[in-house]
Amino acid sequence: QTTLETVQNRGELICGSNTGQAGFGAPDANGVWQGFDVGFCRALAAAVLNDPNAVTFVPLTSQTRFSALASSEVDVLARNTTWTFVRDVDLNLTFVGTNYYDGQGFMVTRDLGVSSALELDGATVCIETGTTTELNLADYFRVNNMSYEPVPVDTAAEAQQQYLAGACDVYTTDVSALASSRAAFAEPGDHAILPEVISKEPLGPVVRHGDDQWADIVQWTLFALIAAEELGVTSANVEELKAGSNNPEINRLLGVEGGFGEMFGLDNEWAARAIAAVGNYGELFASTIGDQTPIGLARGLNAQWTQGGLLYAPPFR
Amino acid sequence: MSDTHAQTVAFVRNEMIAPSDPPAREAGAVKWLRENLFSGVLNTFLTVVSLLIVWYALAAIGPWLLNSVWTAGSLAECRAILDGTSGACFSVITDRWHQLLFGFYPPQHYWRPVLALALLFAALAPVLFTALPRKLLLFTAIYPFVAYHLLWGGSVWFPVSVALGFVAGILAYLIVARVSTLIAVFAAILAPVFWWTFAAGAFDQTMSGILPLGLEFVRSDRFGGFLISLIIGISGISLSLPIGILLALGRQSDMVFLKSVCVVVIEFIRGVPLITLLFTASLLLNYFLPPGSAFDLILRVIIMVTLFASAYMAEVIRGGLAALPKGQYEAADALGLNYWKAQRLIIMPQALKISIPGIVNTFIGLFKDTTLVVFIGLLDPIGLSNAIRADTNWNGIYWELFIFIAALFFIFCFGMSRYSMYLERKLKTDHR
Amino acid sequence: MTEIQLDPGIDREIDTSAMKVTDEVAIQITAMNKWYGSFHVLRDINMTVNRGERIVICGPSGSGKSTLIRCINRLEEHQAGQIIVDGTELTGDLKNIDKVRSEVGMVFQHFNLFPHLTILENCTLAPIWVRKVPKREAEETAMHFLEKVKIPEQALKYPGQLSGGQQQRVAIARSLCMKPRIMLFDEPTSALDPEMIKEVLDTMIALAEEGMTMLCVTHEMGFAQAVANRVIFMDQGQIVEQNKPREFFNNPQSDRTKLFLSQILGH
Amino acid sequence: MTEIQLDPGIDREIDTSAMKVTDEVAIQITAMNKWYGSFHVLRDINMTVNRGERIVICGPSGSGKSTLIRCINRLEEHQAGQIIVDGTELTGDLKNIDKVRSEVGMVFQHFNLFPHLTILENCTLAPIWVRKVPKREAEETAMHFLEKVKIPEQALKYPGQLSGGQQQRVAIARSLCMKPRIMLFDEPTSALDPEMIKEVLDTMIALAEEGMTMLCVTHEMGFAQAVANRVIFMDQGQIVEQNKPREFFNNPQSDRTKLFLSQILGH
Amino acid sequence: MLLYDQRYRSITIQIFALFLLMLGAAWLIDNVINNLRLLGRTFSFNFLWQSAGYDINQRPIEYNSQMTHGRAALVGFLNTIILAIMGCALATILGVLAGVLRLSSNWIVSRLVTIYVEIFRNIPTLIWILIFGAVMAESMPAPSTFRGDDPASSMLFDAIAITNRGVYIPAIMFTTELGVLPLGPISPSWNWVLILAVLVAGVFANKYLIAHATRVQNATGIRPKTWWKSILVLFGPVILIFIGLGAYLEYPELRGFNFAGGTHLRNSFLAMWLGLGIYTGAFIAEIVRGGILAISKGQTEAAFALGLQPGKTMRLVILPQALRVIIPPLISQYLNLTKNTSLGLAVGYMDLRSTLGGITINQTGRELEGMLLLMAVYLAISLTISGLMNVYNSRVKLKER
Ligand SMILES: Nc1ncnc2c1ncn2[C@@H]1O[C@H](COP(=O)(O)OP(=O)(O)OP(=O)(O)O)[C@@H](O)[C@H]1O
Ligand SMILES: Nc1ncnc2c1ncn2[C@@H]1O[C@H](COP(=O)(O)OP(=O)(O)OP(=O)(O)O)[C@@H](O)[C@H]1O
Ligand SMILES: [Mg+2]
Ligand SMILES: [Mg+2]
Repeated sequence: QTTLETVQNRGELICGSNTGQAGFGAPDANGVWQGFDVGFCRALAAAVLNDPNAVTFVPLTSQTRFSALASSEVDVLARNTTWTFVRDVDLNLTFVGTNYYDGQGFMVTRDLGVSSALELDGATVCIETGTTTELNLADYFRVNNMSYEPVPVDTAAEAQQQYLAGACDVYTTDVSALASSRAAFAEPGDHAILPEVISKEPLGPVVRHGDDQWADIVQWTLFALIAAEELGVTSANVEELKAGSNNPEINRLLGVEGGFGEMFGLDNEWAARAIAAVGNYGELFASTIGDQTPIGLARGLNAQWTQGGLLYAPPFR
Repeated sequence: MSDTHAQTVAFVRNEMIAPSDPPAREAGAVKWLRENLFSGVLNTFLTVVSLLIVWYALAAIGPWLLNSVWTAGSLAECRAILDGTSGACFSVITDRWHQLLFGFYPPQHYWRPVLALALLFAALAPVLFTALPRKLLLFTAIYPFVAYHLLWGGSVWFPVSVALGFVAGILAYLIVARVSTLIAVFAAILAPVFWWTFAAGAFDQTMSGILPLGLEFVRSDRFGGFLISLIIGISGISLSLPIGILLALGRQSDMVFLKSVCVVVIEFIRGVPLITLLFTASLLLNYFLPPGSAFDLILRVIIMVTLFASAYMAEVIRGGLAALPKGQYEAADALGLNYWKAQRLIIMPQALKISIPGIVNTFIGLFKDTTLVVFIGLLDPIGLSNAIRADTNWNGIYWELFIFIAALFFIFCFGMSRYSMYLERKLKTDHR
Repeated sequence: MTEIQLDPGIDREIDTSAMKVTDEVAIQITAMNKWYGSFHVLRDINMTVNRGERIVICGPSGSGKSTLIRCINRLEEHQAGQIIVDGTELTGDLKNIDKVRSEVGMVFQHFNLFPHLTILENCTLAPIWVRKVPKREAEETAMHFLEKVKIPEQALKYPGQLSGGQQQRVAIARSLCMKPRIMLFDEPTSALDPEMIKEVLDTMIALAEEGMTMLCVTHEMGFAQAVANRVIFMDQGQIVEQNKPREFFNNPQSDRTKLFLSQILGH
Repeated sequence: MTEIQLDPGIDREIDTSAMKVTDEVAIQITAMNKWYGSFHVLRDINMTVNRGERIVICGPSGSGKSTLIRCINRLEEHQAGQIIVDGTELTGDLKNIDKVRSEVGMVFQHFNLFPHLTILENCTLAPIWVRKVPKREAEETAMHFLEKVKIPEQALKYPGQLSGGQQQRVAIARSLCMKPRIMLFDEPTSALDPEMIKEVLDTMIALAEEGMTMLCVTHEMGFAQAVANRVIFMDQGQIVEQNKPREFFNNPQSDRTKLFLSQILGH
Repeated sequence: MLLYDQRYRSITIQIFALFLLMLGAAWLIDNVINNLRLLGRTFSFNFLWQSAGYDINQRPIEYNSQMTHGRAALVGFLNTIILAIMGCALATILGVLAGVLRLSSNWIVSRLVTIYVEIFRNIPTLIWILIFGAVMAESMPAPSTFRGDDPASSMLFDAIAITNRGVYIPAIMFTTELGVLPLGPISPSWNWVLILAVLVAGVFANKYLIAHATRVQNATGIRPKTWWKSILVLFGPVILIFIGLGAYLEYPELRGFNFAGGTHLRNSFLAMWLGLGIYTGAFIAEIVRGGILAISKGQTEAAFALGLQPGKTMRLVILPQALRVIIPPLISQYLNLTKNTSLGLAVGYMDLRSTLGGITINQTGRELEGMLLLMAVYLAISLTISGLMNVYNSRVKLKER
């Protein structure tokens, strides 16, 4: 049985998510999951099942995420997971793309008077354990011949707490998460994110190795959101454009022409539904982590290639 | 004054002396103080030190507690209200207590877990108080299914069809037992297995088709907070009881092989930390099951916790068994009762009664240990406190959550331990 | 040697009318041997008990008396020889064992009542679960036997609330409820205070009067003289001497028996 | 009133040659009062015990007998009056208490042997650590007294392996090893089975024959009659009557005494 | 039929059970093999020899991120052991103290201790660990407050700095280093091996001293005073060695972001140590109290009546008996504490669970192998402890009839 069949029979998508990272994936006060990664899952559910709410979110710690995926507990993992060689090859996972280009950075309090990560020799650093951050950190300090005192912490909330209490000088994690943490602080202005970005952290949805059809669906749902932004398709105008437009690529994307959806076992309106559910990439970004939200992230690397960013969806053709 | 002396041996008291009060320094508050607080240098020193400790503790925590805020909507608001003075911000509790207790369980259905808990006491009553009519045990037997349905909801026919499996087992046993008890045991095991694998699903579906009854379904991922601790703790302890009994019997048996298997199982489980078993549940269990048979994490945790508790339970029950005189076994034998009947009618009722305090203690320990599920991503009270702190409104709050959670656990565990002491005393003065 | 006067502790005439010994064999033990590990407890026991016989077994402590009667209902396993009870040979066969056990009642030194059950439940438990008698009927039988042992009014109490003598009588009633054809007693009075011994002996005598086949390990020589057909003396795991009570007490043959009797009657 | 016949439980002549009462005062208690909380347990006790006297104290349960003799070696503190033992007054002074305790032996109802030590070690512990006697010597003394109480062969066993009577005799030997000049007994036989009572009484009588000063709380009236110089009857914390045993038993003066004696001897 | 004969029944049942067991085991193993194949994984412990890549803050032996996962696991294991030993020591001290004080006649002391015992026993240890972690991190001054001419916080005795990053205490250093003892992965320095050896020798010498005192006492009845000799024998040689090796104290001082020098007791360690120690201490207090209460009042009275002073009564009569009652449950508390060290991750303590069972599993994805190894190690520790307990139990069992 393919994953697609399983999901369709179940009538529900099971999506592995973070145990709680504001902006990316966390339950709100009513227990409804919200966030950027969560939005992607909803788009996927809309595409596959025609119901953006037919998703169960399984909160996974950084320790449990890969085995949960490997053992079919979840259909897809959308939990700010870095795409690395070992994970892709040795753990037999398939990273379908990047929905957020990130990099590891450092946050310090301004009164520390530090303006570069290279001044951090001897500092105490809070890190979340079990992530690539830990390895990057070790490498960075080693390469620059600096010493440091790691304070490993289990969850992001805990790490922030330690950092705010002054139990560590530096908090390091992906810049996006740093920004989202800082946004939640009482005095965001007192904290500075250092300019150095010490690693590449392409974050993206992951599926199991071996089911190419499912991988394609997940992959192209992501591309559909990205392409929609590039082509100017939004949740507001998607219904209208579905009637047909004179841009053949939009037509192919929205299933007016080409019959693409049927090629991988869905109907042709899959992408239209996904876009209708959460908006295009830009809308999703803006509503969850963009600069109008408390998280306040700029598009940066995550702008369309046409805007000088890295987002580049292959052509729908 | 009458001296009774060897030389004037005979003495008779004609008037009895009435009791009098002790000398002043031997009575009242003075004596109490002298004896209990200031008898000797060391004691006086200890008293002073204790008073100092109490004073410092009160001075440190008292104002903070007294000056607490209960109505703010966020930590920032709290700070604004407190305006720089030290004070607790218990508003987080007023804001989120329902999550700490029920997780994300739909609020309009809170009555369901509450009712399930209330019914639990009703179900326990006939077990604990032998004076109650034995018929009530029937309710105890169906309680798990009732509780399941109350908590999770969905079609009533699902728990019913599962329960029918057990009924099938019992029926099969009763019918075949006329021929041979041994075959009957097999029948009792096979019948429910057959029922569950072949008939239960169909039964569930047809009945739901004919008569769609049931409460609204609540998914496992909505469960959290104290509710999840209770579910895991209670199902762990009650499921572990039968397994524990079997392990204890195995360990007591004179069949060398069975005995060593039981010993290995018990010692293995007791030898590794619970957290490794929980990790096994969340990471490894899927390796040991046929491909594609992933199931609910709560269920997996309950299975592991049950195994864990079984080993401890087995040791508790073994203690109860060892306390029974050998004569009870012999009398049962001499009356012609076979092994299982003797166990059921004679040995277990007595051994379990002796073990009740131990069982309660195991339960308290297990209940406290349910907090470890936070490590595998379940939202127990501690997990939820992390989630609450991740919220922008409450980012930075600490003590108030800990105090609330700790108080919940304390009330529950302390109550249980007092109850077990009471039981212990009661059982001691019981006949014989 | 002067005639020994035993105080039978019995203050009424014993009605021997029903105490007939038949020719039917109830228990047949042939060349039976038993070891505990390498310790030879019972050595070459040969013994036949006819239906209706009342046999008293005595002997010094550790001589194997208890072991012998416990072999008869297979509370202990024997390793050589044959034990046939009521036509059923005791081998490993569980069916046979169950059959023998439901025919043979046993009363222990320490009563071994079930403390968590009432007197009545103690008495009905085995009939209901082993004999599959309906509850009502079992209770009637139980009350019948409780009346026989003269404590019907205690039926709803728990064993812990009874005196030792009463408990032992309940134990006897409990055995009788299974309607056994043979009763085994293992020092039924030795854990009792003197006043209570009489109660229990009375009960046992009443049983004898009804013609029950009885094997009784006891040192109550008055009882032996009053009701036994035969007294068996054991020492070091062997049957050393057996005889009619009168002969046995007044004219013991073996030196060991003499020594034993002088000790037991002397004090 | 007819002469009361008490079975002394003693089957030999008692040798009274050494049982001399001297004029020396061993214990002097004057106007002693004791309260437990506000409960007045001992009321105005006056009593003198001469060296060599053997005194039996009896009285109903709760009358303060145990409390009285426990005051004598300061296991309980008295709140008013004076207790002088062997010339040493018992006050809060720890030196005095130690002195008195090493002169006064005490035997308890429940033996209170030290279960983790062998019999011999039980007997040598105090001599070695309190009297600072070399071990060898302490062991010789211990064996001497163990022989006296007739259980030298048990010296290397542990208390748990002995019967009650044997344990109580060890307890007596243990006290004697400290070579006390006064012995206190608090119902030494009341936790024992009848056969064992005799063993212990024998030992106590032997002690009396050697002229030990003894205060004994007991209800063994045979013992009282055989060896006591004086019987003291207590009730409600007071000494109600005292007299020579013969007089005391046959001609009690107070009503309470009469009542008590009728109860204790009646059954 | 075999099942109906007493003699063969048990063998039949057991063979049947064996059969079922093997069937079950085969099923599980088959599943594992299938699953591994489906996931394209192998079962191998090779990852232990790959470079770990992560740093560990508390390193009892030399370690850096370039060393292997196996080495990291070893560091974690040593951290587990350190925590377990320190925790047991703290729990024992607290427990004995609290157990004795709870029996004290002093009303307020016994009440206070009761409150301590009940509060700690009835709240999960994980919460305590988190609370202690929070106390350390939230309520202690930051290192920066020690800075400046008029610092907001200052060091205790100029030697101990209590900060929100842990406690810095002076460390013992030597001017003379004797090199390291080459013992495979754990290579202790000769200095400390020597000191340990002298300490052990001191203990034995003290034993001899006490035995000698007993001999003298046996012969003359007078026990020579030994306490000052004991102190001399126990500590004298060690102090000499320290002097000989040129031991000096290295005080922590503020340097850069943090204190440097001295020994750093990290928050994670302190939270675990205090959390586990105080929590387990409450249980031990109950055990000690129960043990002392179990020794009946009669024993004390009998000893008093024999003229033994309270001190000697305690030493010769009460303690030897109480210990027999106390030690078995005490050891099972030690076992519990040792198993509870696996909660270290909650506050970031790098024990075996956090290294091998946490980061390593996470980085390599070898959860099956890692978990099995982890369980095996804990099992080995537990069995060792309970084995020792059984030996002890059989040795001190009271002889009964
Ligand atoms: N389970 C056993 N294992 C080993 N030896 C046993 C066992 N039971 C009894 N024995 C030994 O077998 C011998 C006979 O025991 P048995 O109880 O039959 O004696 P008895 O004649 O009934 O003595 P008593 O009058 O003391 O009851 C004794 O030496 C006893 O020690
Ligand atoms: N530690 C105590 N605290 C309070 N009251 C006590 C204490 N010990 C004894 N009593 C009370 O003091 C009274 C006298 O007790 P004591 O033990 O001296 O009586 P007794 O004459 O020895 O009685 P028995 O024959 O039962 O041993 C009793 O009423 C008893 O309840
Ligand atoms: Mg016997
Ligand atoms: Mg008394």
